[in-house]
Amino acid sequence: MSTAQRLIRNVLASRETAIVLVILAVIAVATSMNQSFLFSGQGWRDLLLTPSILIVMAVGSAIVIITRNVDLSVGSTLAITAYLTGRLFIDIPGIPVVAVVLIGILVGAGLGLINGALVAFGKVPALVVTLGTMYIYRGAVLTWAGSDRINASDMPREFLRLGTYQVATIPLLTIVAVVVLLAAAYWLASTRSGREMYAIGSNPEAATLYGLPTTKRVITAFVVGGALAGLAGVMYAARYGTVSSGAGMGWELQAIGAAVIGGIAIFGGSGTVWGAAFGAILLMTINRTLPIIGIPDFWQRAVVGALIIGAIVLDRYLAARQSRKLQEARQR
Amino acid sequence: GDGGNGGDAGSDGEDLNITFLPKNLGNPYFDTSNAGGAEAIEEFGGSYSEVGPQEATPDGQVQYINTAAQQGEDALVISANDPSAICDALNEARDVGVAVVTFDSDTSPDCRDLFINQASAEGIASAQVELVAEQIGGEGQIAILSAAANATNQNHWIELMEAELEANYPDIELVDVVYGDDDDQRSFDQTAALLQTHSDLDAIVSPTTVGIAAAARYISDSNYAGEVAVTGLGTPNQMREYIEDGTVEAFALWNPEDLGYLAAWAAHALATGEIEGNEGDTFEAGRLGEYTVGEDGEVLLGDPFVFTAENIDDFDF
Amino acid sequence: MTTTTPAPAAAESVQLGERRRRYANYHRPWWFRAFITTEFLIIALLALVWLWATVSVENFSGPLTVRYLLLDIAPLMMIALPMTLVIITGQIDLSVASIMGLSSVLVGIFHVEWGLSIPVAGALAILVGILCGGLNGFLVAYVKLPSLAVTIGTMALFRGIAVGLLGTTALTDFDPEWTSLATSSLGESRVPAVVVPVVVLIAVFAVLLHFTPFGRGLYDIGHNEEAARFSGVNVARSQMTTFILSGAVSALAGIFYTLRFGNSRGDNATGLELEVIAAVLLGGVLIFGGRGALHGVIAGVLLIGVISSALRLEGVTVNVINIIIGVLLIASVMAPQIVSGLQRWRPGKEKR
Amino acid sequence: MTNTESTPVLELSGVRKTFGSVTALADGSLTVHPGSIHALVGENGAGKSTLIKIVAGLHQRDAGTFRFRGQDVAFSSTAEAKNAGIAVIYQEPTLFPDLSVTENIFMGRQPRSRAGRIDKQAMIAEAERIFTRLGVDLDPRRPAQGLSIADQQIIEIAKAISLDAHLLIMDEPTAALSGVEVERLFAVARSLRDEGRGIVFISHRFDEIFDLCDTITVMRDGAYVGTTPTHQTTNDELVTMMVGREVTELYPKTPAEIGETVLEVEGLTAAGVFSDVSFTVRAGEIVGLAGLVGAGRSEIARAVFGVDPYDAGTVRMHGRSVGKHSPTAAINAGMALVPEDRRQQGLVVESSVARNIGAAIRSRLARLGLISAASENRAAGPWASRLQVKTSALSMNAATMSGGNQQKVAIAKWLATDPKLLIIDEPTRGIDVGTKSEVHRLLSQLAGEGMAILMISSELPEVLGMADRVLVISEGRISAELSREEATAEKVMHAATARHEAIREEAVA
Ligand SMILES: Nc1ncnc2c1ncn2[C@@H]1O[C@H](COP(=O)(O)OP(=O)(O)OP(=O)(O)O)[C@@H](O)[C@H]1O
Ligand SMILES: Nc1ncnc2c1ncn2[C@@H]1O[C@H](COP(=O)(O)OP(=O)(O)OP(=O)(O)O)[C@@H](O)[C@H]1O
Ligand SMILES: [Mg+2]
Ligand SMILES: [Mg+2]
Repeated sequence: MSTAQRLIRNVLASRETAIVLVILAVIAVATSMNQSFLFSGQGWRDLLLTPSILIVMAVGSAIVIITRNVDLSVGSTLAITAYLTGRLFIDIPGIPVVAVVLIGILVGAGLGLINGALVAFGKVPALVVTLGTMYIYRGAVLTWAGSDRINASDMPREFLRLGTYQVATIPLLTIVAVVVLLAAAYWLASTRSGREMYAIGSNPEAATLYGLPTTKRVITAFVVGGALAGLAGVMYAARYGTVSSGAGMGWELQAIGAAVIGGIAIFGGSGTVWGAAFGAILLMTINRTLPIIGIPDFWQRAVVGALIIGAIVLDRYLAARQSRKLQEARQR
Repeated sequence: GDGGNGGDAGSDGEDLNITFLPKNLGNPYFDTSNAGGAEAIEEFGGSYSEVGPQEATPDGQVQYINTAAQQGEDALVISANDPSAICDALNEARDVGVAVVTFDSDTSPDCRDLFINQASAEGIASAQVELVAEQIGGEGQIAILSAAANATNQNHWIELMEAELEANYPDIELVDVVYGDDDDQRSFDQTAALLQTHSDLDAIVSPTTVGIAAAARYISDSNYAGEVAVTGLGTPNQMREYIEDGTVEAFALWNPEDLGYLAAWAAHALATGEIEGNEGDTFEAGRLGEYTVGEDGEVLLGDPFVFTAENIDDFDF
Repeated sequence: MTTTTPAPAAAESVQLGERRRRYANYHRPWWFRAFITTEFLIIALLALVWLWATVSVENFSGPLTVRYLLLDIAPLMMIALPMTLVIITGQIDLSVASIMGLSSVLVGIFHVEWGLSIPVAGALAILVGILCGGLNGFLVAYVKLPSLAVTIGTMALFRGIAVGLLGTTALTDFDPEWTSLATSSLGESRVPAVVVPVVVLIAVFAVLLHFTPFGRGLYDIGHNEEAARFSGVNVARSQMTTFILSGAVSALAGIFYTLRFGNSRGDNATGLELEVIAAVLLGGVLIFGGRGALHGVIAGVLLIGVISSALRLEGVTVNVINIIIGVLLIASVMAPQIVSGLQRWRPGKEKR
Repeated sequence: MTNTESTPVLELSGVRKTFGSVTALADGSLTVHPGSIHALVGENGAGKSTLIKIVAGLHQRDAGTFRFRGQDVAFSSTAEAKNAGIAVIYQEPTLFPDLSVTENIFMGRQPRSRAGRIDKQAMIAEAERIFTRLGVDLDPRRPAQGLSIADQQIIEIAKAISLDAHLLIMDEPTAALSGVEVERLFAVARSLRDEGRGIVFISHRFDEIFDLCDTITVMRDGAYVGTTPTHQTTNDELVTMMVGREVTELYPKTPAEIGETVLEVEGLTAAGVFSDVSFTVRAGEIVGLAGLVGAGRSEIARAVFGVDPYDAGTVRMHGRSVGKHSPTAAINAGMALVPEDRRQQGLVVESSVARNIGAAIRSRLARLGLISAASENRAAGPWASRLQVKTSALSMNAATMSGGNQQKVAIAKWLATDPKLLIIDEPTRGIDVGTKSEVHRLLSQLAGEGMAILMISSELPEVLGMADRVLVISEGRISAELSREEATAEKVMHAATARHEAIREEAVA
């Protein structure tokens, strides 16, 4: 079978394609109910803008999950960097936007490093560590911010404009998200360290026997995940203009949900960041569609839950079929 | 304080412990009102403390009410997240001698001593209706972006506004009421959804400071700027830039600082035994002068105040 | 069934090698087994914190403290019990708080809107709780999906239904008899009546986990599912049972929560699942399954309760309390490493 | 053809390793020359794997000298050892199930084009080259998931070869391989030897050792016993060195009188695994299930015992049919199954000896539904002692025991259920000769007391020596039933392989 054929078949069979189709279907429905959902400048913009922050988070979570870990603290990390962004603008008047973005990313990475180190060196399960740091980071930002809140007026106009700035009708934040996605996808698919992430997630014991730098890779995963959460925090500040200490509560589960819906196996080793990103888009688009098709958006969470369950059940079914095929292949 | 009354209140207010319990922390409106409370307590020389839940839920508040009871505070000044859910806890606290003053959002009368009403519901409702009516020229579609769907005060206002519209503004259609839960991001997304669903909306009225700010911000940098009017209840600091960039013409609010200030003095009056909280009781409220307890133990602060480009710079809260 | 084991009798006949061997029952002295354990560490810590609070926290020794403390931890304690079973089988249930919220909403709707009596409404809510747990259990035990993914999903699903049903409105006018019963005290004491059902639950779960073949089976499943299956443990049914228990108890906790605060809201008890899991792990239960004991878990719950209560009295805000819980949680999972460092080497099997 | 004058590729002497209280290795010594295939033999728990793991950099030695190609070395990680040119095939396959066969081979060493980008094409081509050399046809793009144990071993071997290392270590690589596959592996091993690499080969199968290796080093109780050229020693000498005493002759099946039928299996079928399997086992009788690896014997046993479901057929004990897909039903009917994989199926290795032995009889130990540690200890003690389990206390957990001891615990656990029928799958796989004969003696004793025994084994001598009747399974069907008298190696192999060979011919062609 030629590479071309194989490529085509994979694309058709892939989970990513399936989700894209679902997304298109959702958009179609929404648009048929309300033209402006797609065919108004505003609708088009929101369509692209709304998912961009979650995409960045989901890509981060995906990377961590692929190494058979999980990071529940990203929501809190987002809150910290989002608030930090505001504080920087207030406390250091005239600080360049670029500096703020970099600081946000670095702080996020630092928080991720703490998680990674605890998991890798402490030999403590990620679920527990990040559950702990989720409390700790959130507590930290709550203590720091107290009842203080960053208002749009506290941040320079040009920064806030980034939240809505468009290049050829494409919002800047969306472009940022896409760049992040492309970089992550290349790394995981086509570099040694990227593939080792999958290996470690697929069978940690074997990875150690094999002599892969497990510790280093796991820490890297958490650092990258944290850095992306940090970036998401800055994006959050730019997009919403107001930051309270409660920002990003529950986003960790949205991000993990997006990844799972996108076909990232919760116990690592398989799935792509593309899937995770599409999962994020699907979640957010459905959010915005529900009110339009007349379902009170209170039901959004229920839909998300149903999607996650559906996704993993589907995966199980496909996996079962796959291994049956392989069995038969061997029996002949 | 001023006047002999305030004076000797000060002397026996020395050792009063008063706790402020807002709907939730991180809400600038309550920061302002509680600042007023602190100022008052400063004046009569008690000790002020503020506690509160992160989300505006009744069960969150109960724990703090309990703690206040455990600590044997002299008075608790609270803005209720639910009219009845926190009643048992409040009454338990009153049983151990804590004076309970509600402000901004009331509970049922039988589980607090006094309610400090920021403005008569009628006053607030009509003020907002007038504002929106004149901003959209008396006709068109409007929607309301409220806080939590069971926030007592908000719902009451909305009813009255609906009535007012029915009665005096036949050409204005209230197309939708949505809830942002006093959460900025949610209010922001709700605004987006509103404009999405009702393509020819003319105005959004938000009777909550978080909501109006979020709505104004969304509109200010969307294509709807200038087309869709925003008004309601907001704080000058949050709304200043939108007044300046013209997104918002005018909005209303009482002075939350005075509200907290008055609540604190009321608590003081109860704790010192100066009043029982019965209808007709009168007490001294520092710089605000003398107030009288109305029916159901209500104390009315005054009428709402309208902020516009002309006067907004005189305020900083 | 049979009162004596067949083993010795039958064993007589078979005899490999000549010399008989007697084996010591334990390779560690009793005090080692009793005190060099994670459970004991946590109990000691609890004692210390309690001591510190009584001595140096104003009003902690006051009459109201115990009452509010117990009222606060009651739901935590209830759910921690089945959660212990679930985690010992190597699974996890993140959906408990959502089930609480759902049952809270349903009790509200059944009682306030449909006018059913609390017992009936409660029974129905618990039934739904059982169904929710059943769904989790079915997907985990029979469809063989990872519980982490499943319950992240149902966590959103159940909470979503709860919020969907009531939106952000709250139902509050409950039969006052019942709301006051939820907060009533035993006789003259300050001890809330709710401790009675809680203690009963504790007893039931303790026996179930530590003194029944079912409980033994749970540990085997947590260690090695396949081996358990080979020795006749009904793995699927056991897992199903643990999740159903978890669903039922969560629903019960939801009802108590609703009555105590006299309000039924979709977002009631949001985030409690994490506190429960924190408490259970704090109590020395191994997240990978196979290890843990109920007395440790109870101590874990009490510890969280005492710390929160004491610090609130100290005027420390909830966020600092959260930081402390987080630190404790991480420390507690580090502890077994240290403890088992003291104890014999054991191979690190880490998969679920 | 060892060339002793060249510097040894590997030199270990006086190497010592302890795990907490356990001394895994007291005095390990091993000298391997280039161009030699060196056998390392010893009872279970002799310390072979531990020694290997030290060479591989997985464990660090506590004492002793370790020279590789003349240099003193101390590897702190498997990566270092690998880079130095040491390839290891571990006792259990260690693959990444989600990744493709190719990636499994090249993980961490993928050929890269510019910009650190992995060159997938080159990688796949290389994999195909190795597979042709090994004479296997495997799709290099397929995931490792679902490969048979044999195929998994092949990948491990491909991995090791692709490293083109100076020293290749194979820890019981043949344990799960079929005859043909073993031959292929040996061919590769020989060609590597001729390229002048050093090879260490660990196995419990003497026939293989004498067939392949030129030098043999024997270990006992973690210590070095001796090294001899293969052609200067004999089977029995080795056994004596390993065990330290004369081993009572293997396979001592004492004829027992055959009683009434205990197990009746009729038309048992599970799509794709086995079909229409019918046989009986009578009291006091040992029935052997022979066949090639992958023939489906374990599956049949598992189905009979109710661990796996089956599509058609019936299973009867003492004439009463046994509920399908329920081990509990089987146990209550008086069946016991000692499975093929001790660590994964036979025992809960993380829990104590007492709990393991009590595991299958809990409902009987329970009074009024309640069970206690005391009752478990009471039940476990006698059985542990009858089987001479080597442990300090019943609370020790099975994880650190050597293969042989674990097998004893597994058997004790099932004898404790007082079964009428004992199904035992690969009773002596990976078990040293000493323990082996103990197990065999035990089995015939049990038969002598009228227990019905169904024994699955891949070792022909074992089957022929122990079984009163031999059932040969080939590709999921019973291809022959032979009485003790008629059963000969030739007949069994013929029945087991006939159709296989046919298929392999065309596969190779
Ligand atoms: N990680 C460990 N911790 C504690 N004891 C261990 C460990 N690994 C091995 N042992 C013990 O060291 C001894 C040697 O084990 P090893 O696996 O080297 O034996 P072996 O010769 O490979 O046996 P087999 O032929 O069954 O593979 C055994 O008694 C075993 O119980
Ligand atoms: N690791 C595996 N994964 C999937 N299927 C397998 C695996 N090993 C064997 N099989 C399949 O299961 C069936 C029986 O294999 P199994 O190894 O149990 O047979 P066996 O006769 O018991 O061989 P053994 O000597 O290993 O016990 C065969 O169809 C084989 O292809
Ligand atoms: Mg070994
Ligand atoms: Mg087998």
